[in-house]
Formats: sequence, C-alpha cells, structure tokens
Amino acid sequence: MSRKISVVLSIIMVFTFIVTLTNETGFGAESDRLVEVSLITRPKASSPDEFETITILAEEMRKVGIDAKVDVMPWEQMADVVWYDRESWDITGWQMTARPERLDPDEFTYNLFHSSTAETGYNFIGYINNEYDEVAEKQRVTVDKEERRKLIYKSQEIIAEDVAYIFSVNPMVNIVYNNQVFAESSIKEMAGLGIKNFWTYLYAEPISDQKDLVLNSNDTVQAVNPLYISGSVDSWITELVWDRLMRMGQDGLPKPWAAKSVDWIDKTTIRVVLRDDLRFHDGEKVTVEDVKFSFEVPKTGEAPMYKPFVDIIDVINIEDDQTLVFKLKKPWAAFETASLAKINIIPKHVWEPVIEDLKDKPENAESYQEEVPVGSGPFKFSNWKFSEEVVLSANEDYFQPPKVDKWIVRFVENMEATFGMIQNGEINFLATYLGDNQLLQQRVKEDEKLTMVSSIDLGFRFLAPNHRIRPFSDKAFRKAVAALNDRELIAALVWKGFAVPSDGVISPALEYWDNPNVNYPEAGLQNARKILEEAGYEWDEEGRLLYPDA
Amino acid sequence: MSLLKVEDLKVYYETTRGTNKAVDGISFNLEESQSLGLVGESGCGKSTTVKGLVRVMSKNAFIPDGKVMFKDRNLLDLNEKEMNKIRWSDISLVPQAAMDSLNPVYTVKNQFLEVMKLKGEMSKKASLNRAKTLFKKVGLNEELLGYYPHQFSGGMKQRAVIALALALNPNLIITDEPVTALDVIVQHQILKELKGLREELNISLIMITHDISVVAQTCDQIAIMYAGKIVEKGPANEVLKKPLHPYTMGLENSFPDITKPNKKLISIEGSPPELISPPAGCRFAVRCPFSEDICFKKEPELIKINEKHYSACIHQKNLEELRAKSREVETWQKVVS
Amino acid sequence: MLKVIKNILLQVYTFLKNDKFAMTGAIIYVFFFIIAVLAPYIAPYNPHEMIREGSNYMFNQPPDSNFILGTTNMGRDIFSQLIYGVRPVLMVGFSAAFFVMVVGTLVGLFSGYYGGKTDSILMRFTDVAFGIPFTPFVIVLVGFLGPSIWNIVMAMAILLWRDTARVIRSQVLTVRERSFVEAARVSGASDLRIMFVYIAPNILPLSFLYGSLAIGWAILTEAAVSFLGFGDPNVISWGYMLNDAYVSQALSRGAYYWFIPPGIFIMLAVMAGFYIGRGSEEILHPKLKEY
Amino acid sequence: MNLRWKYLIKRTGQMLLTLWIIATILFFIFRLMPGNPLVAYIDPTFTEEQQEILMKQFGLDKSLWMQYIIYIKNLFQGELGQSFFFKDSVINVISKVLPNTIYLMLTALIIAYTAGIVGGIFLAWKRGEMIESVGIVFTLFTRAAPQFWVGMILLAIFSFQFDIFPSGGVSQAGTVYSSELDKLLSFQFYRHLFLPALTLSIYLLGLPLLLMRSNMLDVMDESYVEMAKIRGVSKIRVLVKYAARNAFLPVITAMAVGIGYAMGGNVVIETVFSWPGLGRLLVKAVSTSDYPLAQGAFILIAGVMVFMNFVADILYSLLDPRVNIDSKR
Repeated sequence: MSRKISVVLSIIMVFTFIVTLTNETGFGAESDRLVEVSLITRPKASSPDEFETITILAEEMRKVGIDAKVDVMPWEQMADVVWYDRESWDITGWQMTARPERLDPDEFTYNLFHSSTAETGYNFIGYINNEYDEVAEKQRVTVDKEERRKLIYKSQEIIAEDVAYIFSVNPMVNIVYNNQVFAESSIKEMAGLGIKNFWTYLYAEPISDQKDLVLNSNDTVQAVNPLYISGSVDSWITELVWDRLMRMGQDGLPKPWAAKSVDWIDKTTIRVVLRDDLRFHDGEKVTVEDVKFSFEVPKTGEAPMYKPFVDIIDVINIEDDQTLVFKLKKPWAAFETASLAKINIIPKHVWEPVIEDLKDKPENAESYQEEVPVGSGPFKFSNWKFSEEVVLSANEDYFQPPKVDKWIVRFVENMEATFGMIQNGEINFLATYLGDNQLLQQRVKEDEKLTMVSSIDLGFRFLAPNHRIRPFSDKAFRKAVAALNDRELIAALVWKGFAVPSDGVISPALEYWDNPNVNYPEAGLQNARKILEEAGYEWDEEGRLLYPDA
Repeated sequence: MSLLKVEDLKVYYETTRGTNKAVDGISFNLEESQSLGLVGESGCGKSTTVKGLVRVMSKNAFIPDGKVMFKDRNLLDLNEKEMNKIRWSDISLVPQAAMDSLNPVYTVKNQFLEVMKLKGEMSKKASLNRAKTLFKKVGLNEELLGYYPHQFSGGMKQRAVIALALALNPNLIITDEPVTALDVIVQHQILKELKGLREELNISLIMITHDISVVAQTCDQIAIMYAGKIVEKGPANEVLKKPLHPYTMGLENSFPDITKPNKKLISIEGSPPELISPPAGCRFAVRCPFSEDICFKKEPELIKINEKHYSACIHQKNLEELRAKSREVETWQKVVS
Repeated sequence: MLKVIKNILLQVYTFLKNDKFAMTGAIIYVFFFIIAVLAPYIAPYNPHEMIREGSNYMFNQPPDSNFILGTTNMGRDIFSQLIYGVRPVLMVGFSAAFFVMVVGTLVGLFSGYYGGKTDSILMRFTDVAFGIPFTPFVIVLVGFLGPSIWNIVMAMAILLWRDTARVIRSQVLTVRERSFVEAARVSGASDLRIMFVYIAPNILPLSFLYGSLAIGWAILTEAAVSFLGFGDPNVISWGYMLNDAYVSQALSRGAYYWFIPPGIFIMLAVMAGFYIGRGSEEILHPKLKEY
Repeated sequence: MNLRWKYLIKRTGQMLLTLWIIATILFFIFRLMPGNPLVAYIDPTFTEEQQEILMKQFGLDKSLWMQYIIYIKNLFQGELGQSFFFKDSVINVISKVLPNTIYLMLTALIIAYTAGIVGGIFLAWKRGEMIESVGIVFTLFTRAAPQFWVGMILLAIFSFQFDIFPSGGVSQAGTVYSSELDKLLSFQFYRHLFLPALTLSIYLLGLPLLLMRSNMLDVMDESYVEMAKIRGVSKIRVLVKYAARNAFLPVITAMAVGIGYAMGGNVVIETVFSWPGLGRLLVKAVSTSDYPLAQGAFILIAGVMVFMNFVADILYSLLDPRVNIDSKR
C-alpha cells in the first residue's frame, strides 16, 4: 500500500483525537454562591439500587437548580473518603445491614447519632445534638421495656425533625426456596431477617432425596473464625458452628439457648445456668470455664471486633459447674441481645494456647485460621473449597440436631447464573439476591416448585448528609433534599415495589420499637422549592440555586 | 521402443488477467536410455512442461489437451493413485532449486528411507544400504546421511538430490537446471558423474536448461523451446552445428565456446511475448532478423527438414547463408523491438 | 491543493477497491462515523432519560413501533443508547490506536535505527511491557484511579505499544540496510532526517496496520472493563450497556433484544479494525503472489 | 557447546532484569495509588493505638524506601507477604486458586491450538475457494466477539435454557475430592469446565488458526513440498509431514506466549462462570485494596509471562534444526 495513503489516514486519526478531546472538557464561570453538591455512590454493578437512587435524586436536585454531580467509587474508596476524611464529602448513599444483634434498637439509636461517636465512630455524618445524647444514654440504662420504648419513640422523633439522615426505604427481604426439597412448615420466618435465619437452618426438613441445604452468596468467605467479624457470609457460618448462651427468637427477642436460664438479679448482675448436655465437635464437654474464657478473650485485645460487646462486663464468677454470674459496670438494656446472644462459646483447650502465643506477636486472633474449626453449635465444619464453597455437616449429638445432612454455601458472583441455579436445582435456597425482584417474583409464579417469602428488612437504605459543611449543615437544605427524595417513587421505581418507604432507623419489622407517626418532610418538588425560599435561598437568571447571602 | 511420446501437450494457467498459455502444444519423444535436452530462455515453459509430465501443478494450472504416452500408457488419463505409483519409481526429478528441495526439519536419511518405504518393498536395513551405496556412487560420505539438509554445501546437496532421484532406479530422470547454481568446476564434475551413472544404469534423461553448452556435453537429442512451443528439435550435433531456426542461431551466438575463444557474443534484442494473448503468426517474428510479412500472419508448422531434424520456420532453403549472416552483430541490431 | 486531495482520495479508493476486506472495514467505519455525528437526529430519545407515558414508566418494553429495540429495566430506550454508544467507543478506539501507533513506531524506529545500547535499553523496556499482563494492569489502574474512559486509553498507551515496537524495529532493521538509506547517510543527511524522511514512510503502512489492530483491542478492553464494573458510569458506551444488561439479568428475562445488539456492534467495530488494517489477507499472508 | 550456554545465560540474565524492573514498577504502582489500603480492615470503632498495631503488623509504618528493601528481600526468598483481606500468606491464598486457573487455561489452550492448527491446514488446503473466505471471516468473528458476551450467551442457552451444563463453579455442591487427581478424573469436573473452556478457546482460536494458515501458504510454495508431491508422497502425508511440520513451529512459540497472556487474561470468563481462579482473585484484591495479594498475583502472572517468552525462544531453536546452534557437525 503506497506511503501517501497511510500518511493521509494517520492525519485523519490525529484530527479525530483532537476533536474528541476538546468537547470533553466543558467551560463555564463559577460564582461562589452557586450550590454545588457531589453525591457519592457505589457502581451499578455492585449496588444497583444505591446507584439508581442517587442518579434519580441528582436529576431532581438539578430541577431546583442545584449543580448535582454523581461521583461513583468502589466501596473501599467510598469508605475511605467518608470515614477517614470527614470534611471532604457532601452526601453519600449508605446502608445499614440486618444483623441479629441489631434486633435491639440500642446499636442504631446510640452509635449512629451520639456525639461521642462523631469523631471516629459510626456517627460519620457529624450529628451533634445534646438533647438527643441524653435520650440515647437514658434508653441504654432503662431495663424496663415500656419505659425504654417511650425513649426510643422520642429518639425517632428528634431524628425525623432534624432530618439527620435523608431516609430512603426498608427493602423487602425476598428469599426463595425449593418447596419440593424442604417442607413448607419447617421454614421459619424471623422479624426483620425473613426466612434466612438460624431457625430455618435448624428446623428445615428435607422431603426428597436431596438431604442437603444448598444456598448461595455473591461474596466469598473471608475467614471461619469465632473471634473475627469478617463478612456477612462468614457470620452465617460462625452462627451455626459455634453455640451461644442465648439466641434471638423468631419474634426478634433474645431467649435462652445454650443457657438453661438467664435471670437478672439486679440491674447489673445476671445469673446464667448452663445446659449440661453440651459437647464440642471434638468430643470435649462444654464447661463453665469455656464460657468464662469465651467472654474474657475479647478483653485481651486479641479479638478487637468483639471488644465493644464485652466492655460493659466487670467480672464473671463461676458459682458451680453449671452456673456463672455476670457483674456489669453499669446497667445495659441491650446486654442480652448484644452480648449473651453475640459472643461465641469457644473451646478453652483449643484457643488458650493460641491466645497465649499471640500475646507478643503483632498479629491478633483474627489472622489465626484453625485447620478444622471446633465449636459446639448445631453444625460441624466439614470442608472449605477456597472462593468456591463452604460445607457444614449436621452435628448429630447436638441437643436440637438439624434435620438436613449438610449445609452448603456456594459463592456465585454472576447474578444470572444464580438465577439459573435456583431453577435447575444446583442450589435449593436463594439466600442472596441483588437482581430484579420483579423478575424473581414472576419466575416463582411460573415455577410451582419455588416458594418466595418476602418480609420487611431490619436494615435500611438512606442518604447520609455531612452535617459539618455547607450545604448540608443547614437543616432547611436537608429538609428540601428530603422532599426531593421521593421515597414512594424510589420504592416503586428502583425497588419495583419490593420495599417500603422508611422514616427512621427502626424498621417497621420491629413493631414494638417502631414509632409509626414521625413528621418527616413530605415529598414533592413544590414543597422543596417552598422550603428553600423560606430559608432565604434564591435563584439566578438561568435558574441556578444560590446560597442565601446572609 | 520409445519410452516417452509427448503429443501436442498444452498446459495453461488461469490468472486474474486471463488464461496464460504457458505450454501451447509441444510434441517430442524419447527412446530408452537416450537423453533429450530441452533448451530455452526462462519463461519459455520448460519447467511447466516438466510439471505437466509428472502432473504436479499449482492449483490454477490445467491441461486442456494433448497426450503423454509413457510405456504406451497415457499419463494424463491415470487417476491420482495410479500416477503416484509411477512417480519416482519410473520417473524421478532432480529439482531446480536443490538448495531447499529437501525437508529442512528431517535428516536426509529420513527422507531417503521414506521414499524407499513408500515405493520399494525393501526392509529398513536394505533401504539403508541402498542409500549408502547411492551416496558412494555420487561421491558423498556415508555419515552425511544422518545430517540435516542445511548442513550440506551447494555441491553436496546437488549430489544428494541426484542420489535421491536414483533411489528406485527409475527409467527416466528429469533434471531441471541441475547445475546452474554451482560453480563451473563442480558443474563439470556433476555432469560427468551424471553421464557415467546414466550409461551404467541405462536410464533415459530429460535435461532442462537455458545453457546450451551444458546440453551439448550430455544430450543425444535437443529440442529448442520458445514462448511455449518447440521451434527446433533434432540430434544434438546437427542442431548445434547446423541450426535451422533463427532463434537457435541466436542462442548459439550468445554462449561462449571454449573452442572459439575470440567468438563475439551477440544477444537477441527484445523479450519473449506475453502468453496471455500471444501474437499471431510466428511468435519469434518480432525479434527475428529474417522475418517477413508471412511470418506475422501464419504460424509455421514444425516440419521435418531432414532425417530426424525438425524446424518451425518458413526458411528451409539457403540456410547456410542465414547462418553466416546470423553470426554478424549488425543482423541482430537492425531488429527494432 | 484541491487536486492533491482529489488524487489522494482516488488512491485510497483504488487501494480499497482491490482488497475486499479493507473495503468492508472502511465501509463499517464510515457507517459508524455517520452515526456518531448524526446521533442526536437518529436516536429517538435521550439515552439517560427514563421514559414515562403518563404516570407509569416504560420498564422492559419488548421492541415495538416506538421502541425499536425495546427498553431497559429502568425504562431507558435501548436503541438510543446503542446510537449514542458509538461516540465513546470510537473515541476510545481511535485515541488508543493513535497512542499505540505513535509510541510503538517511535520506539521501533529509534531502537531499530540506532541499535547498540539504545536498542538494548529500548528492547528491555519492551520486554518489561510484554511482561506486564494487560487486562489485570487495566483493572488495577482503573480500579485505583477511578472509572473513566481516559484511564483505559492511558493504560493502553502505557502498555500496548509493545507489539508495534517489536515489529517496527525488525522492519527498520531491514529498511536500514537498503541502498537508498546508505546513499542518504553518505550524502551527509542527519540521523533524524534519515529516520523520518527516508525510513519512516516505508514503515508507516505497518505501523498503521498495528494501529488499526489496536482500535479493536481498545474497544474490546473498554467492554471488558465496563463489564467487570470498573466502567465509566457517566458515559453510555456499548460496554456500559452490556454491563447494565448483565446486572439487570436481561438474559434470564429473555430480553435478547437488550443483550445481543451491543455485542454485535462491538464485534463489527472490532472486525472493521482488523479489516481496515490493510485487509486481513495481507496480515495473514504477506507474500501473496498474483499468478 | 559453549555457544549455547552463553546464549542461555545471557537470556536468563535479561529475564531476571526484566522481572526485577516489573517487580519495582508494581511496588510503586500499589504504594502510590489513592485510597488507604487499611480502611477495609480497621473496624471504625478501633482506637488510635489499635490502628497503630495493625499498621505495624502490615509494615505500613516504615518509610517507603524501607518497605521497598523488605519487599525485594522477601521477593527473593519467595515471600510475598500477608494478604490483608484473607489474613493469610499471599502464597497460600494464591496456591488455592492457581490450580483452577491452570486447568481452565491449559484445556482451553489445547483445544484452541489443536483446532487452530487443524483449521489452519484446512483453510490453506482450500486456498481460494469460497469455504476459505467464510472460514477467515468466522475466525475474525471469534477474535472480535467480547469474551463475556459469548460466555453469557452460551450460559443462557446451554445452562438456563437447556440445563445441559451447570451455570457455575468447579464442582457440584458438597462434592469432596480425595486428591487433585481424583478431581481431574471426575466427570462432573469436566461438565463444569466445559463452557468456560469453550468460551476461552473460542477467543484463543483465532491466533493459531490465522498464523498456521499464513505459514502453511508460505510453506506450500517451498520446493521441498513440491518435490514431495513429485516423489509420489500422498496428499495427506505431504500436508502433514512436509507442510504442517514446518508451518507449526511459529505457532508453538506463539502458544508459549499465549500461556502467559491466558494466565492473567481470563478474568472476565472467571467472573461469568464463577470460576475461582487467579483472575477473579486479582479483581477481588484490587477492589478491596488488598495490595499485597494484588501485587503477589501480579508478580506471579508477570513472572509466568516473562518466563514463557523465554521458553518460546528456546522452543523455537529446539524445534527447528536450522536454528540449532550446536548441531552435530
């Protein structure tokens, strides 16, 4: 091919390159009164609902003249920005996931908004309100439920009034299982968690030759370690392999489990009587020493993640070989849920030497991975094929042995493949599903061997405004954005009707604690404009919103 | 009894610009243990003729008509399997580019044994001995058998290829420019050996070359090819001494002759015609100093002039005079190409 | 001046005419360029807009009269996205190809011409570039620097010149021995002049060939990176569409009209890249002889 | 004999130099990247000094230069450090996924290269016919189609629709293999391996096929091929022993380089088919800012690629006697 032609063609390529470059960067003068907001969200692939919610809100904000820009980043970068430099971001999509210990309102009510956790803790929005601090501290120590309920109601009113968070929805938890593999009656539902819970795994009754319960997760297991809260999947496994003194019941309230009885002698002392038929998977008997050891290990700093759940304990004395008495530093209403039902009973004869030798090493118990984890729970650890599956087998001599032979969790990232698997039986319990719920519901209707159980999630989705800097430091602006964030539309559009609008941190699933009537800003573009006008905001000739020039 | 009788053989090529009539009807025959020299400039169709004979042609070549009677069987009618039986056991070839005519990734021994195993019924040991004796015959050391082709020099490779051609002692060997790539001394040695081998094993030979002096030394009969046709054929000494066709005369002038050191070398002006649409009449007319109008209209037939000497030219008389004129430079220069 | 352009275009035409592969490639690109330029007029809707009729949103509409290729699960028009998708894809393709060509050719030219120390240093760099696996490198770069089309182009510019460099170098080595280069050196021309005036034009066809191959690689990489979720969310490219369809389970829904077309368009664009690279016959069989 | 060793030593020297440069580049890429890597592992409720302990644990408190020295020292001892996310040694984590990547890659390469070579011979043989241009266009399609798109379509058809193949994973739920060999012998493993390997080989098929065809066409014009025909060697034997045997040399060297590419390349396929391989691990490491793991995976892949380029050169001289330097003279 002659040289002339190739010279001509490369000129054309240079030309296209320059043209594309120029129209890329827009120009425009910026005055300092213009309201600019950057909304942070995770990419659509890892969190479709958050991405769509933020995109819609940004669109609405632009309608009232706010210069809204969507800023997408993977979860780690987002956490780094929001957590570590708390002055630099405006508003971010966020979510609180459902965990059994959050069935008690204490964690959300206290940790999320108390001023003490504003510096480095969960109160990353920097919400400071002394009146709220008082209510939060008081409810913590009010053991009487009725009394405590009034305080929880009060806390929800303050948050709604202050629009601390811009609430979005409580999603529905849609779990599908194969009704030809498990008897319908044996599937247990739990308030706020749906049917994906301890009770279902324990009582699920196989009615076909498939005796194994095979469920899925879209994330791999990080570690199977009773002293390390790693991923959500890991917590399902820990909950089954290691036993606990108490378990959260189907009604969302703690009840004695490995403990025969739990009675409060006074506000700060609790007597726990242990069951006498408990054995570890290696045959050793479960003793009170093991239980005492399990509650004291987090204190040594070798299990940092469990430390907050045992800090409140002053001392544990052994009365006899079946009874222990816990002495607390000060009363803590959530002690049963957040500690007795949270700490895993670990074998002293296995972990004591490990903790001993970790003392002088920089690493802690979190990076210690037992060859074959030993617990005393309903399931025994059987096999872990890295980033593929974890297999647990039923512990026959447990006092309440599970009916299934094996409990297998498979890691499948590809949502379409997961969808295919539940239909062709490769998995018979769809535990995690990030896909389109409408499609799921339609397919369940068409396929009679599948049953779907939907329930309101304990966790909730919201937008976290940064109270430290403009514009979200101004309550009126937060109110206006709350009005722009039409929760009905989000529930219908983004969640396709599989979510309920949320107006507080306490999910409707917890009827006892949820305050039904809080006055949260009413959705609508006009309402938002009115709020902004009243607060002194103005618009320039092109309709761009300007800060009040006070 | 004639070993090979070629009658009006045509070999054409299908090209994007039309049909190239590379070989446009040639006839010659060859008696047993006789040798024929096929001489002509490059591009006159001699290599194509060979490929036509052994019927190993490129994809777009085809044989419209003509007969190749070998031991009274028409090779063109045989199917591939039958043809394969004849290849190398009856007719073998010493290729033009001996340099890379052996498979570079196999030892020479391997390729020898392959040929013998395919055709001869000999056992491995017997064929190995045969290969060794042949190597000795062509003056090569036995150990060389185990070496790779790229480790052979030009002369050694030429001898190896000749040995390979003799492997199944065929009736006919065709050599295509066997010595052109070699220096004169080695050339002479090879031709002498070839002549000796032929007489010893009484094998008939067709020698393809553009170098008339090579043919003179080794061939009984000579056929001169030009632009896809045979213009003159006959016994070697007659064709060399008393050429009938002006083209042969021109050829003789353009080669040095050891016996006539001061002979002036005269080259024929112009180049052979394009064979997609060959000119009417005699194809050499445009370059021929003695051409007349008739030459540009009617194509001359190859007719018998005397005894076994044929020529395709209108001039049959006063040839002596033409030969004398053809030795002057001026006759050829006045030809306007 | 007009006459010069005319005859260059004529030459381009003849070059394309006799090589059917290159011709098809050129046609495909012209087709895409037209779409890119006229996108606003061809596409019926704004690709980002969630289309609403009255109060209900048009989710998952199968192809019909007003949605030629149907709508996505969020009610966006697929056909418009496909049309607007051409722009970023061509931008990534051509800018990446431009870098690959320029960097590759320069490295090849210098190391081939000078030889000796420069050659071995440059070749070590090429070895290093060959050593670093491309897709993981792009993922790391985009993963950390944030999802944007320009990061993909940058990654290609940093790495993908390696093939061009090696091929151009070997070509320069042969061209350098040619007599006219010798003559130029003897006549006192400076190294740079020799390189750019004498040698460069001879190797330009080859570097152009690798440039067009790079267009194909760039488009495929953009699609793969978008698929893995590291794509640029604000720019609707075909890769973005495929990721969108994948995340929203188009195939389980049987929405083939959503998942298939972007893939086909990507294939066409990449194929055109291969074709236009002097026709695949030439790439595949350089010494193609006419009989 | 020494000519050969000199060449080998020089080449190995070059290889080590290249690897060292790559290792250094990788070190700086990960250290200078934005995003504090520890964010994913320090529980927000940690106190300052707890975060200090963790920083020390992962050696992040030392100066960049000091970290580099330790890093290179470890590298030579084959120590790739500790993965933040999996709280386990990088080598240990990688060794768990490496076999899967190797099985997938090798099967796909073998299928692609055998099909490629056979296809190349066929297309060369059918030179100029209609089937040849159809073949070429088809091959270009296989190279131009995005891998994940092909993967998803195959999955949709063969797994969702007709349920012939499983939709993901390496083996059936709960199966326990007594050994790697037992896994390689089990039918289920191949049923899981089939679709991913098919998708990968469709992509890899293009290079060997087109390269083989091109070489075949060159070789077919060689006179030793013509001579073989004249010697009455059968058509098939000529195609294989003379033409293919010479033509496939460059394809084999391309395969060696292909192994390097495939090592890091099939990230996308591993994601689509939930195949627990090195590629997916790398994406996980990058998205969780677990840079020792990402770095370790990267160095391994780069090491294999450099080594494979080296093997490609050696392989060529072994296969082609002409290049063989120390031939028996």
